[in-house]
Amino acid sequence: MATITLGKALNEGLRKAMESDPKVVIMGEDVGRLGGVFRVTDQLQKDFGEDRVIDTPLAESGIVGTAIGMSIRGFRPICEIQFDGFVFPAFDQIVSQVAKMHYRSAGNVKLPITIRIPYGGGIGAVEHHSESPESYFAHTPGLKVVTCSNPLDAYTMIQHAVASDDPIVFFEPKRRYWDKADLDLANLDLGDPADLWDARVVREGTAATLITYGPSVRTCLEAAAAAADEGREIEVVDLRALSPIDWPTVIDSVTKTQHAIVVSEAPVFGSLAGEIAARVSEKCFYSLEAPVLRVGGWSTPYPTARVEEDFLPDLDRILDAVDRSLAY
Amino acid sequence: MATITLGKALNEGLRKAMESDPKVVIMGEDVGRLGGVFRVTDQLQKDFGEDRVIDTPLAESGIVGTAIGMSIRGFRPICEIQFDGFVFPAFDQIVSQVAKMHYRSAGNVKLPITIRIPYGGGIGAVEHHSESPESYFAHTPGLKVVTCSNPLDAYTMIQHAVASDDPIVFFEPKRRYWDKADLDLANLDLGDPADLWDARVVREGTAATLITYGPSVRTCLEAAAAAADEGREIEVVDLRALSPIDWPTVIDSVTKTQHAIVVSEAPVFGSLAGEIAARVSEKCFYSLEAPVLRVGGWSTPYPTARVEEDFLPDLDRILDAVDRSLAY
Amino acid sequence: MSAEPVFDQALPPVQPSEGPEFVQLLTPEGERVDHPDYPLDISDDEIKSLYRDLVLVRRIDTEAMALQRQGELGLWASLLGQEAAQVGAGRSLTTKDFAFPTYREHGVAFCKGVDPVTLLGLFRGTSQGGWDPFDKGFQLYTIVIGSQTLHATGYAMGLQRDGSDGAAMAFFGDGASSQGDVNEAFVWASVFNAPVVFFCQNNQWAISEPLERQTRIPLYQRAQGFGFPGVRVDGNDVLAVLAVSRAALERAREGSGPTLVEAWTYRMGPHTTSDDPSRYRLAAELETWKLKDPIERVKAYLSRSGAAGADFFASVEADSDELAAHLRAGCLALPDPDPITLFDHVYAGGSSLLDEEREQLSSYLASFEEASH
Amino acid sequence: MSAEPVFDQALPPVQPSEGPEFVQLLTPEGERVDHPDYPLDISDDEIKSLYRDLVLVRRIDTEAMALQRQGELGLWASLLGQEAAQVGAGRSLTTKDFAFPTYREHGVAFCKGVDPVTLLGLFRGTSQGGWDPFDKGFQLYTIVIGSQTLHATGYAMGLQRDGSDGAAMAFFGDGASSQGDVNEAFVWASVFNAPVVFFCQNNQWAISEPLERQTRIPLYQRAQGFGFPGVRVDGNDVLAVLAVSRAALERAREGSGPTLVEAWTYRMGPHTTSDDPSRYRLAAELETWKLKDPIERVKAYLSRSGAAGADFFASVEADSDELAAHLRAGCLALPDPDPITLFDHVYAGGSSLLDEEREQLSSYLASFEEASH
Ligand SMILES: Cc1ncc(C[n+]2csc(CCOP(=O)(O)OP(=O)(O)O)c2C)c(N)n1
Ligand SMILES: Cc1ncc(C[n+]2csc(CCOP(=O)(O)OP(=O)(O)O)c2C)c(N)n1
Ligand SMILES: [Mg+2]
Ligand SMILES: [Mg+2]
Repeated sequence: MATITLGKALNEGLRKAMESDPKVVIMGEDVGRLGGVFRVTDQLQKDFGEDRVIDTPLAESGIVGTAIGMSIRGFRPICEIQFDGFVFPAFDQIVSQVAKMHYRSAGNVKLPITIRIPYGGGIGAVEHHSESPESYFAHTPGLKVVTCSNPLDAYTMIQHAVASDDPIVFFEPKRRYWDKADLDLANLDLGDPADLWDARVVREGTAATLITYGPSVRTCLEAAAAAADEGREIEVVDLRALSPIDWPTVIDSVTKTQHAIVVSEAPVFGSLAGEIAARVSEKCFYSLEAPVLRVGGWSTPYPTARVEEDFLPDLDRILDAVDRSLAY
Repeated sequence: MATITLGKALNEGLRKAMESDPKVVIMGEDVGRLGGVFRVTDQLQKDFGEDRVIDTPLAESGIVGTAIGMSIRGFRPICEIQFDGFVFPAFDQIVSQVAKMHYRSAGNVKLPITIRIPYGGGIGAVEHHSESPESYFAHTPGLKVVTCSNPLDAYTMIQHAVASDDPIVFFEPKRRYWDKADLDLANLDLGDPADLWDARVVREGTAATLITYGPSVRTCLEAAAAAADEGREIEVVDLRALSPIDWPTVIDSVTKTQHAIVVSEAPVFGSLAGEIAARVSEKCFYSLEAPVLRVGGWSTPYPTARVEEDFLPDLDRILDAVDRSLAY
Repeated sequence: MSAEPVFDQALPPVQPSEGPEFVQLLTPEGERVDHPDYPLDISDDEIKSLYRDLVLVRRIDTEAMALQRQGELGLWASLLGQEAAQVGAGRSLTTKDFAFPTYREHGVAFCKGVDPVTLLGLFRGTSQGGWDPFDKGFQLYTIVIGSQTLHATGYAMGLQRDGSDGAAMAFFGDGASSQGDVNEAFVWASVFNAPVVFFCQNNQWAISEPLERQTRIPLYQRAQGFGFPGVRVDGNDVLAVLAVSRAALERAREGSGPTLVEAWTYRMGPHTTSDDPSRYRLAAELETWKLKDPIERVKAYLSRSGAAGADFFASVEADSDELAAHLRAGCLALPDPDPITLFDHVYAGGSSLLDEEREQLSSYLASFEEASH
Repeated sequence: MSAEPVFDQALPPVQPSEGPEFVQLLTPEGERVDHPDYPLDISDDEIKSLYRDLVLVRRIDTEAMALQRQGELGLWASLLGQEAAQVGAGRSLTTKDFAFPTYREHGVAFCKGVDPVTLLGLFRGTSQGGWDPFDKGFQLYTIVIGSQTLHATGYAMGLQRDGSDGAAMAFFGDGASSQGDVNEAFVWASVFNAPVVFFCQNNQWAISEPLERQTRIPLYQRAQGFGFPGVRVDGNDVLAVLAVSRAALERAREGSGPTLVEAWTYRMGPHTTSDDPSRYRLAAELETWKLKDPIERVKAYLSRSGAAGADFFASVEADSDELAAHLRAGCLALPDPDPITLFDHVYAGGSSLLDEEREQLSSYLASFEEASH
């Protein structure tokens, strides 16, 4: 047992992935000596060499585009995008090549690429460093999208993602990099690779279901705890996989609680929260006591740091939505 | 009165826009002598010169990026993206610059840019020429997104879009370029610029509401006509504006019909159809007799031409959804 | 504003193809000439087999154009005029090498052993590229301009790590040279000293846009801005293209890094069957290029040198007719995919969402079956 | 696999700064030297005013670093070591010109008349850039690497169409030179012969990555691959930078098109206050660059030449203290935005969606007000 942060858990998971498969390479900006701006690749270049941990020129399209070529050659690249707001120069390679090549080639070309993206706000950063672009990728057939919310998932999910033969966009909850857990990595069972696609009920409850993922999971757990003090048992579902989504887990929960609130940091309009609300509204049509509500970012660009707390869904806005749902 | 195609209506609208404001310029690939691969800019370079109708080097990020610079200098650029699948190299400039500069600059920098994108399938094309990427843009705060479904709207909406001081992504229903209407352009009243944001009930009905836009509007009208033969009056709402959406028009219709089906070509999962279904489910919670259903593309890359008809929502799949809705 | 566009002020014309840096080994008249840097020791038999490929590759194009006009193909991207560039490059590649084509490299595909019928599937709309890239060392066609140059560079980085002495060859056009991706590929290839050859077919046009819309200096000179050599070769001279491509691949193999090869050629046909060149270029231009035809000069050389006689040319014609028949029969026999297969191969590992949607479509389709009973 | 990375085989070191093409007018020792192509006729008074700017600009940096350490700023991107590059470029710009900065051009901002307190707002998180770009001819900071080079090029195309004799100057770094956008900007500027100067501050590092990760030849040579001139100037020599920048702007104004200026300098501080350079570079490197300090050499020249005495230097110090006090007071006085303003300026024309969301937030916030009564 040792106390480990989410960031360090990712680092250990990446190390394991590189040890278990010599074809795994890491590519990105500052991933070498610096170990990444969040130190997620700390020490890996020292231990695996410059051929496997590659400090690339400064161009995201180049990072993903050359990673595609390396996978065609049989490698298993892990691309690090330094911040959420900097994935867009690579969007074309991701959407038109990474997502489509296996389909285009009728399965002949596999692209086992993992694209790591630290995402979300709450760290008081300047523009482009606090965005939640997951909906773009979840809406892109050919990609799979996952995100972790705690050190244990970070450690296991990154390894399953790297081992997957499909391209996976792996979203890391930036402001939770420093969240801690006690883990015994040495004797830890990674579980079935298929677990990567399972949502988890991270807190049981009966009054309502909070459907969430990534950085908002902790916020929702805090909200549920606060609600419990007032005698309300709220269930929290951590989706973990954003594409595809584990619908049975979500629908079972809502069928039970009959109230659902979707929580994420992305601007609500046109986001994945809409997909979730639409699907739940359809599948739980007869059991819902209230419409599915959504709490998230506003439909503005991510605002300047001094007002970000008013942009992000916090404990109060979540509980306010719970109240509105239960008031129906 | 003259019969005019949707493509030609856009061409006439662009001509009017260029005549009425000398700062309007057109930038893109093959927009000059060729008049664009769909001839939407036909003859405009001949009449307005190479300084105002600019054949650019072959790079979409460059087209949008330099258009930004030209707007900072006081011009009003219209960028043509040759096909939906080729907008992605420009995604970064659109999402991180076009969408955010007015906000970043606290309103000091206006970017009156219109980005024209022919979109959608059904023309038997090769890969990347039949996509429906509108959801990516609708989910991007700072952008406004509109789409036309008929020659009249094409002619008026493109002019309102170019005249708008906000950046607008203007989606053109590729396979409807050849749809015709009889219009008297000379004596046509453009109407209020604010009309650009209004949805339209393009067919009245009582049994159910088809909420749709762009190329699917005609398909929905055909479906409604077929249903009418069986004595079912179906209402069709053409959204026209995808961001922001004219909710009152949508909600009034569904409140009346109590049944709603969203129809678009984009892969349904994570698409704007989810936003619409979620919102309608919430606002019409007490009036809906059935869950909001969605008919659209499958969650695959756009398939090869010989099977695209099975990918696209057609009359039968729409009526099938209507039946399922009414069966609740 | 002046009718004369201001940006043309002081804009010099792109350098003509002539000049010392222009590599040519066989003149348009069919005379063998030498070039100090690119000696080519080649037998007449080899030249005859190159001639054969040139003729067959052109025949593929002729036949495909016809099939498109007859409605058997939705589209075709003609290579007419670029046969020498493609056969020269294609024949320079060994089985250790991997080619990354655009959508027009039918000639390279042929040299790499891809059955042209498979190519037709893509343009007929029965597949998005039916061949196995690993089988032939020939990646699928890439339609998004420039993307494949980064793939080729990454593949070359993989070759380095495998200690292989193979090389990657990225094909792209003059228009593509403006794309960010292509220039990023130049940066990567140079910085990592990757064994990749950037083979640019400068066919003078990017759909309706002339070379001047992409560059104001010769394209091969782009390479010097990135720290590796560029060379312009007569793209209608199969011998020169072969020699220059081989040399570039050799450089790559021996660890000397990337080379940019600019094959100076001409797109004699429309951009694709959807295009109408008469809207943007003069017929006269085509006439001058006909004088530089890539096939005629080889035929002239073979005839004049006596290396080949009527029987040889006749046998090539026969092969060509046979290929045409194979193409036509093969094209018409291409099966329409079963609708339900549109769900195949989206993922290697499957997806619960697709399983559900596949089920929806098949039961929906089944409902018609029943209806029709 | 070899411990030695294969891609470093045959990778020549990037050319040293010395050499004929390196423009320098004031040596690190403070001696005036001439350069045939860049004569600079400048009075001692002008040099004194340049010195003053250099000192004030460094003081802005020192003060901002302190404010960040004290928790008054969330972040700061230090320009320490790049004062001459920025003041030289900034002072070369006229009111007709428009500058497109990255996030580090505090010195250019200062020369352009932007109140440094406004810059602090961005790093404090009270705004995303509070100044009016049109007021000063200084665009807002652009954080996404390379984007602004295309904006500058488009702006320059606008200048052409207006018949203006102004020019645009795009600032970017050595790392940025690898971005597709920057190379596309080179293509556009060249093809349209746009009046834009590409001013690259090569400070040797892109966060933790040394120049070798971006290029294997001197960056200024990139330009020749696109058909326009590139020049490397001593970026720590304010006179040379001023002369070279003026010449480049002149070229642009007279319709001769773009120029790439590579200012050879060094980032003496961390990339930003979040960075820890000790993880990736040796202190010794910093020591050698201290000998080339951009301010010391001007001070040495002014003292030795007798152009300036103790009183002058004292007055500059006094101005510097005053500026520091202004910065500190101004920073602490920067108001936190009212939460509801986060909805302002998303659109010029408003949006029904935002009106609705604004209403939601304000009534939600109001609910607490009431609660607290
Ligand atoms: C990113 C992108 N933008 C636009 C297109 C549409 N398009 C297809 S081919 C072409 C011109 C390509 O010219 P060039 O690179 O010279 O190749 P060529 O067709 O002449 O062989 C264009 C603009 C595309 N396929 N991809
Ligand atoms: C597209 C993009 N990718 C990554 C980043 C993160 N980032 C910020 S600065 C920087 C290094 C820039 O180096 P350089 O261009 O040399 O400028 P310098 O910081 O040295 O002035 C990086 C990678 C970014 N801002 N934008
Ligand atoms: Mg071409
Ligand atoms: Mg730098």
